[in-house]
Amino acid sequence: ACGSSDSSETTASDDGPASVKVGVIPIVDVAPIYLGKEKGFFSNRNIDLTLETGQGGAAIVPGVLSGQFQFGFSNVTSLMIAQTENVPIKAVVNGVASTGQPGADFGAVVVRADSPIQSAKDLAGKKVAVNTLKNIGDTSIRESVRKDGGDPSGVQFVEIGFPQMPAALDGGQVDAAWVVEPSLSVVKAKGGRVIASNFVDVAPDLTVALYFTSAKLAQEDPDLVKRFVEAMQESLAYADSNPDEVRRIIGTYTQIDAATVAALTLPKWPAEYNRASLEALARLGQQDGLFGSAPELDKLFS
Amino acid sequence: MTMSDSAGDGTTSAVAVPGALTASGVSPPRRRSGTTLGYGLAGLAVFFGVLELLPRVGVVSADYLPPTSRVVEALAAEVVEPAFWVAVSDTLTSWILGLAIATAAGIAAGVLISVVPHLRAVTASTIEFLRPIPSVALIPLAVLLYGTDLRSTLLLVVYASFWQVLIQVLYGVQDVDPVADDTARSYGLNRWARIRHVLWPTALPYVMTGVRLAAAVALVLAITAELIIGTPGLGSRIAVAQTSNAVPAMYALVAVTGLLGVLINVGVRLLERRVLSWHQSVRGEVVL
Amino acid sequence: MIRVARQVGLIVGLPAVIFTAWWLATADSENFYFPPLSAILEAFGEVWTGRRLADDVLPSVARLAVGYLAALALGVGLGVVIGSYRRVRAATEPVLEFLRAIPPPVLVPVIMLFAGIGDGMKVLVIVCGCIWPILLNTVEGVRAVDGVLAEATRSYGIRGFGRLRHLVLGSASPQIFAGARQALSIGIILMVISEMFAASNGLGFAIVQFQRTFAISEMWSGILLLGLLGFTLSLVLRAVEARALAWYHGLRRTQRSS
Amino acid sequence: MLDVRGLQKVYEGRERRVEAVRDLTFSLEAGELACLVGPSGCGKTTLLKCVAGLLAPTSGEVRLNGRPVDGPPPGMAVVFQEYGRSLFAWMNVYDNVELPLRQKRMPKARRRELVHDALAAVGLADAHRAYPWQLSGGMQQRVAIARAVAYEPSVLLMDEPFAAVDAQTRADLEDLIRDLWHKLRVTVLFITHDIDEAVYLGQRVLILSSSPTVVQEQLTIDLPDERDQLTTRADPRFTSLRTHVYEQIQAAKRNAGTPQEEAPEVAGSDDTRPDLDRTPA
Amino acid sequence: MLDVRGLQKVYEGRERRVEAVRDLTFSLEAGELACLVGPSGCGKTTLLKCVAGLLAPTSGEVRLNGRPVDGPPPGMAVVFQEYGRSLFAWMNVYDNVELPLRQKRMPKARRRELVHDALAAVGLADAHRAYPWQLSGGMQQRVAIARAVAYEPSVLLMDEPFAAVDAQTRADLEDLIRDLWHKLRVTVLFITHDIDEAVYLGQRVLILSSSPTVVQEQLTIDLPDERDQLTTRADPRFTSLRTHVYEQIQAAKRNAGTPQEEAPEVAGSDDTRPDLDRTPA
Ligand SMILES: Nc1ncnc2c1ncn2[C@@H]1O[C@H](COP(=O)(O)OP(=O)(O)OP(=O)(O)O)[C@@H](O)[C@H]1O
Ligand SMILES: Nc1ncnc2c1ncn2[C@@H]1O[C@H](COP(=O)(O)OP(=O)(O)OP(=O)(O)O)[C@@H](O)[C@H]1O
Ligand SMILES: [Mg+2]
Ligand SMILES: [Mg+2]
Repeated sequence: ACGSSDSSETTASDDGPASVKVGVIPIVDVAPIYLGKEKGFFSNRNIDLTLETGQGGAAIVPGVLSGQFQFGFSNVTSLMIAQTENVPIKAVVNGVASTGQPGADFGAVVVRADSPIQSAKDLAGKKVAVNTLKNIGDTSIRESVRKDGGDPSGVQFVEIGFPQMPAALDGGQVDAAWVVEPSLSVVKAKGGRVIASNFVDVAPDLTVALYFTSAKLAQEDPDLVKRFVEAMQESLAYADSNPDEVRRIIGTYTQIDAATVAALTLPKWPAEYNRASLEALARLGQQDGLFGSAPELDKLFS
Repeated sequence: MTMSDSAGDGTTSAVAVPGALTASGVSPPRRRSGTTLGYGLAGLAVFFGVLELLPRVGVVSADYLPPTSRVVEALAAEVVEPAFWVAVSDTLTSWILGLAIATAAGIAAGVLISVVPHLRAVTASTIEFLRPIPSVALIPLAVLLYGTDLRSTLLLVVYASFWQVLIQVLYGVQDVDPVADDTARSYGLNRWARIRHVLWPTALPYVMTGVRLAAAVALVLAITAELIIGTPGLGSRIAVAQTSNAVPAMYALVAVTGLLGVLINVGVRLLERRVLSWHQSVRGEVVL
Repeated sequence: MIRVARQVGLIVGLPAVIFTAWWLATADSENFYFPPLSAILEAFGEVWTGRRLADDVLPSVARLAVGYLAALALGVGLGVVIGSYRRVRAATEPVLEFLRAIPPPVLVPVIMLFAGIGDGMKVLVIVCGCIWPILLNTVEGVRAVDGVLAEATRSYGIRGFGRLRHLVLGSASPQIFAGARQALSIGIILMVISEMFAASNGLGFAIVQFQRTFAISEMWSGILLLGLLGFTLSLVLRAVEARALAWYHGLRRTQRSS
Repeated sequence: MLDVRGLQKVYEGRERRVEAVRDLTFSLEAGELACLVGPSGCGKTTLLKCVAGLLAPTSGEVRLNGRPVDGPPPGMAVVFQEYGRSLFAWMNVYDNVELPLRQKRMPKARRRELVHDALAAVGLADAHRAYPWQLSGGMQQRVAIARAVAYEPSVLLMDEPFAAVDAQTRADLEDLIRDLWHKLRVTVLFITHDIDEAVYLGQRVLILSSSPTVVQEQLTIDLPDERDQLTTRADPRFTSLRTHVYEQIQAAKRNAGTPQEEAPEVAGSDDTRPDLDRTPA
Repeated sequence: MLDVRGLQKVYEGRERRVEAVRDLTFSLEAGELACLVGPSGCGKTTLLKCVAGLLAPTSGEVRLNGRPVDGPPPGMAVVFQEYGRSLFAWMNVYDNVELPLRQKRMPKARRRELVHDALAAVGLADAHRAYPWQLSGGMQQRVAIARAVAYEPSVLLMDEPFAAVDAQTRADLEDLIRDLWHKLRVTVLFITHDIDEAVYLGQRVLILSSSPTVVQEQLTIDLPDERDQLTTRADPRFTSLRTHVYEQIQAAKRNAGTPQEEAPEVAGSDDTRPDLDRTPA
């Protein structure tokens, strides 16, 4: 319906609620926004929220840039890459964070039950599946290896989608895989072993993803952004303190079966992002050559 | 003498008289389409039977490729949901629209390129350059222009299936029999009449193949676009099932896609029977 | 001499116009996803020379070549069988149509179950995509073999392989080439798609990588390269076709010379 | 009316260069019926296509009513030697015959009448709804003739139009053509291999030589205009004319060897005299 | 050797049902040369295809050497009426003629010899490397004949094989066929529209009626075995035989009308006598 509509259109209507489209990926991580919408945290603030699901950055970033979406959901490394490439986007509010508990995070490096690999340092020379190369997965796993006393340069990463990882691990096509929920539960259920919690190894309480908007909207309609941030923060807080509600809402927008939902390790949803963890991640990313230049977090958030 | 014999029984058997026009009473075609259906169903049964067996005998794990029976169960669960039917109709809408646009544009462009002198030589390099550009690489572009609108999907669908029709038309037009074309020209048929009565019927078998190719490509792209961009439809349902590790449900949706493909093909084949009844490929089989 | 110049003119004429228009339209583009053509060309020069050529382009082209040729062999082989026997066609067509309608992004994971994640998988994905135009066209070409010619062949006792080679393939060849041409560009597209899964090098991989890292000029340069690749390969195919179908072009052309 | 001057046609192929006709010059009056005979492969079809504006001559020119022919002139009907391929497989017999009339923007009733009459005249009144490929060879050829007849052309070009029909039908069709010619005063160029037919039909017989092809002789047929299958063919003058044509053609074939020795690379030359001693044994 | 018994063939189409032949019974001795004549569309080609095992009869049967024909028997060569379409457009003349021999697993040198001789015999010694579509109609037809001749068949079926060649060539080819027949003692079934040709060539002439088609007459040609274009055709017996055949065919066509009056809707019937009054004016 919005066609080539401009972001400014949404603000023009002071009388009615601003219609806001948010591009998200239909995974556990975005449960708070679904929950917040249901609880009326957005409509309270005069925001008519629509959630559009895409398969990642290829669809969401251009959508936000062109004003088709007002906000989008993305992992932090991708946002840092965008910043170093001067993509005109701004991070606005926390998305999802690691639990910070080794062995009990929502994402982990796993191996098959019978694998000789016992800990992160054994990954050297092995094939490890990540969902996207040169992104948060390989950077954080390298850190895990490093911290465990191994040689991170020897790890071979291959790109496989999360849903395909259990099969690839089972079939012996990879030696280890970085999986997140719900695939993590699937692997564990088949006897897979967690050998590292890579997010935890990067920083305590690592902020993993953020909601962002276009620089243009941030500049032209700070009020809308502010309302969105407030609504989002309320949603995050609500989600963080109501895991049962979260598990219920996950059942509505995903097709994860009930038993798995009940057993999922939920991530953390603090209302504020963790700046220190982002800096740590930025450093690692730079070390691994993910960025052309050093990411400037201030510019990303200003 | 034989003569009188034949004259004699000509009276009794009007049916046996040469060339008697009879309504297609005994219609062998109908019988044939019945057996065709039978063979087709048998083929599908074997295929799904193999898919049932593969995981059961342990060639692949049933967790990743569930046996047909489980997929059918999941399908049964899907079809009772209204959202499923909304998704099917969304997908079909973008498919039909996209295919119609691509077919019309492909045919028009193909005929134009072959009929206007030199146009073919001038456009050849550009066509060959544009064709291999994958629709998936155009996704950011589509989203940029149209967001998650239907038009985004349409852009990708049309871009991908247009070439299928175009190339077939170009080859089909080339197939015009020079004697037939000379005949048309010598009887003063103007260009439009020649396109309509000579060029088009000759190219039609190729075009039919092009439409069949494009129909599947359009379906594939409609689903892929929904899958990646998230426009509502079967594809986005597949995406959700995929990220949710709901394996049987995902295969159920994929099977729906495949069955749509089968249905589409049946439709095109029926159309072909009608419009190509004169062609060797169709009439050749009538005699068999 | 003049002929060669004319040929070159025909080939580059329209692209030149389009590129000029593109250049002018994007000269001072601010749009992040539509960088100026100058930037794209600059990126092209930087990216697609030297190591990337060997590291990304060559493996891709090698996989494409293997996949395409396999699809050609398989498509023509199956097409002849399916086209020749009505019952085989009736039995197999629904299954093939079923498979044909399954989008590669969902098909690839299934292929991965059987073929792993190596080059074999990628080649298989290419085969699975480009076999269809070849198969369909072969089937239709075989069905359309001229009745009189088929009778002549039968009456001279030409059967089996001789019939296949001299009658069936000969008369279906124009249509087979139409399929081969379609398949070429589809092969390139699937080369890209297959490299979106479990790849660590390749042209498609590089393009996706550029897209993800917001190196948009580089991404466009990759798309340009795909176009160039398609164009070059189509020239090769056209040369093959000009030889193999010389009779056909002669037959179709001679009497149009007025 | 129809002027052919210095016509030469060379087919250039990759491996083969054939001078189909070397130098043809003749002209037809308006309303004349001329027959063309000549050895197989001497370039009759080529000539006909040049006259029809379907083929560009290598040199020389064809003029119709004083205007050079550079495309099919209006009001011309052609019956091709490859009759089977000249019918549209996707149309039934009726539509095949009617199509050129539709182009003429003729009222429907008139078209119907013309098509019916033409098909009846060639003996296919009952085959309207059949497709060409459901017909026998001779029937197909008669459809092609009916199409030309229904068109009411002012110029009629026919390339061995009766090759596939039986003797009796052939005689009937010959009379049909003469009748049509009388009624409409069309200009007819009629290619045939049957010498009797050429003499019976034509006001003039043009005899082409073997390749390199030139007009070997133009013979005026001084038989009375009223012709009849029985009496005309029994006429001694008829017999002497046909003998003359026969001898000319034989001469053409015998002589054909001579010029070829000077240009031995030209293929497609035509010494059709079978060497029986070399027949496979 | 060849027995045709009660042969009936009905073509079933969607809108059209044609009884091409109703009831044919005849037989040929081994090494016999029989000619088949009959009105256009009476079912000659249909009969030939049934004999060749290319078409299954609706009822009745064809036997060759006592064995029922249910597919093309080995050692049989066919020249099709649609000669142009029976040649491989993607092979040059040489390859077209050679292909059936390759199937016979013959040494290369022998094949070469046979192909050369056959092409020379039909007057195409210079056209080896041309493609069929580069040839004139008559030349294409001669390629088809050469292919049959080179094959050295034991049964030769020819469907109007000389329709597209000039009179002189036709005479030469007639002698070629008789020569071949003498040398190899092949069994020949020869369809023609030319009554003189039928009488000149054959030991026997089979005359088919109009449809509904039956064998109207079998005429033994009691001319001496040594035939010659000039003397044989001048023979008074020749003239009386040809007159007889001509009358039979005319009778066949005249009578054909009778059954049709009771079934006026009949298509494909064959009254080819043009009604000149109905000719388009
Ligand atoms: N398309 C072509 N390409 C090359 N050569 C050709 C072509 N068409 C005809 N020829 C050659 O031109 C010559 C004359 O052919 P044409 O068809 O005019 O003969 P014709 O007099 O009609 O013979 P016929 O009586 O056998 O039909 C032949 O030698 C033939 O091989
Ligand atoms: N494939 C077909 N489908 C339907 N009817 C056919 C088919 N082939 C032939 N016929 C019909 O069968 C009858 C006999 O045809 P056939 O070709 O055997 O005649 P013919 O004696 O060879 O005639 P001609 O001398 O004109 O070649 C005709 O009425 C024709 O319309
Ligand atoms: Mg000719
Ligand atoms: Mg016939």
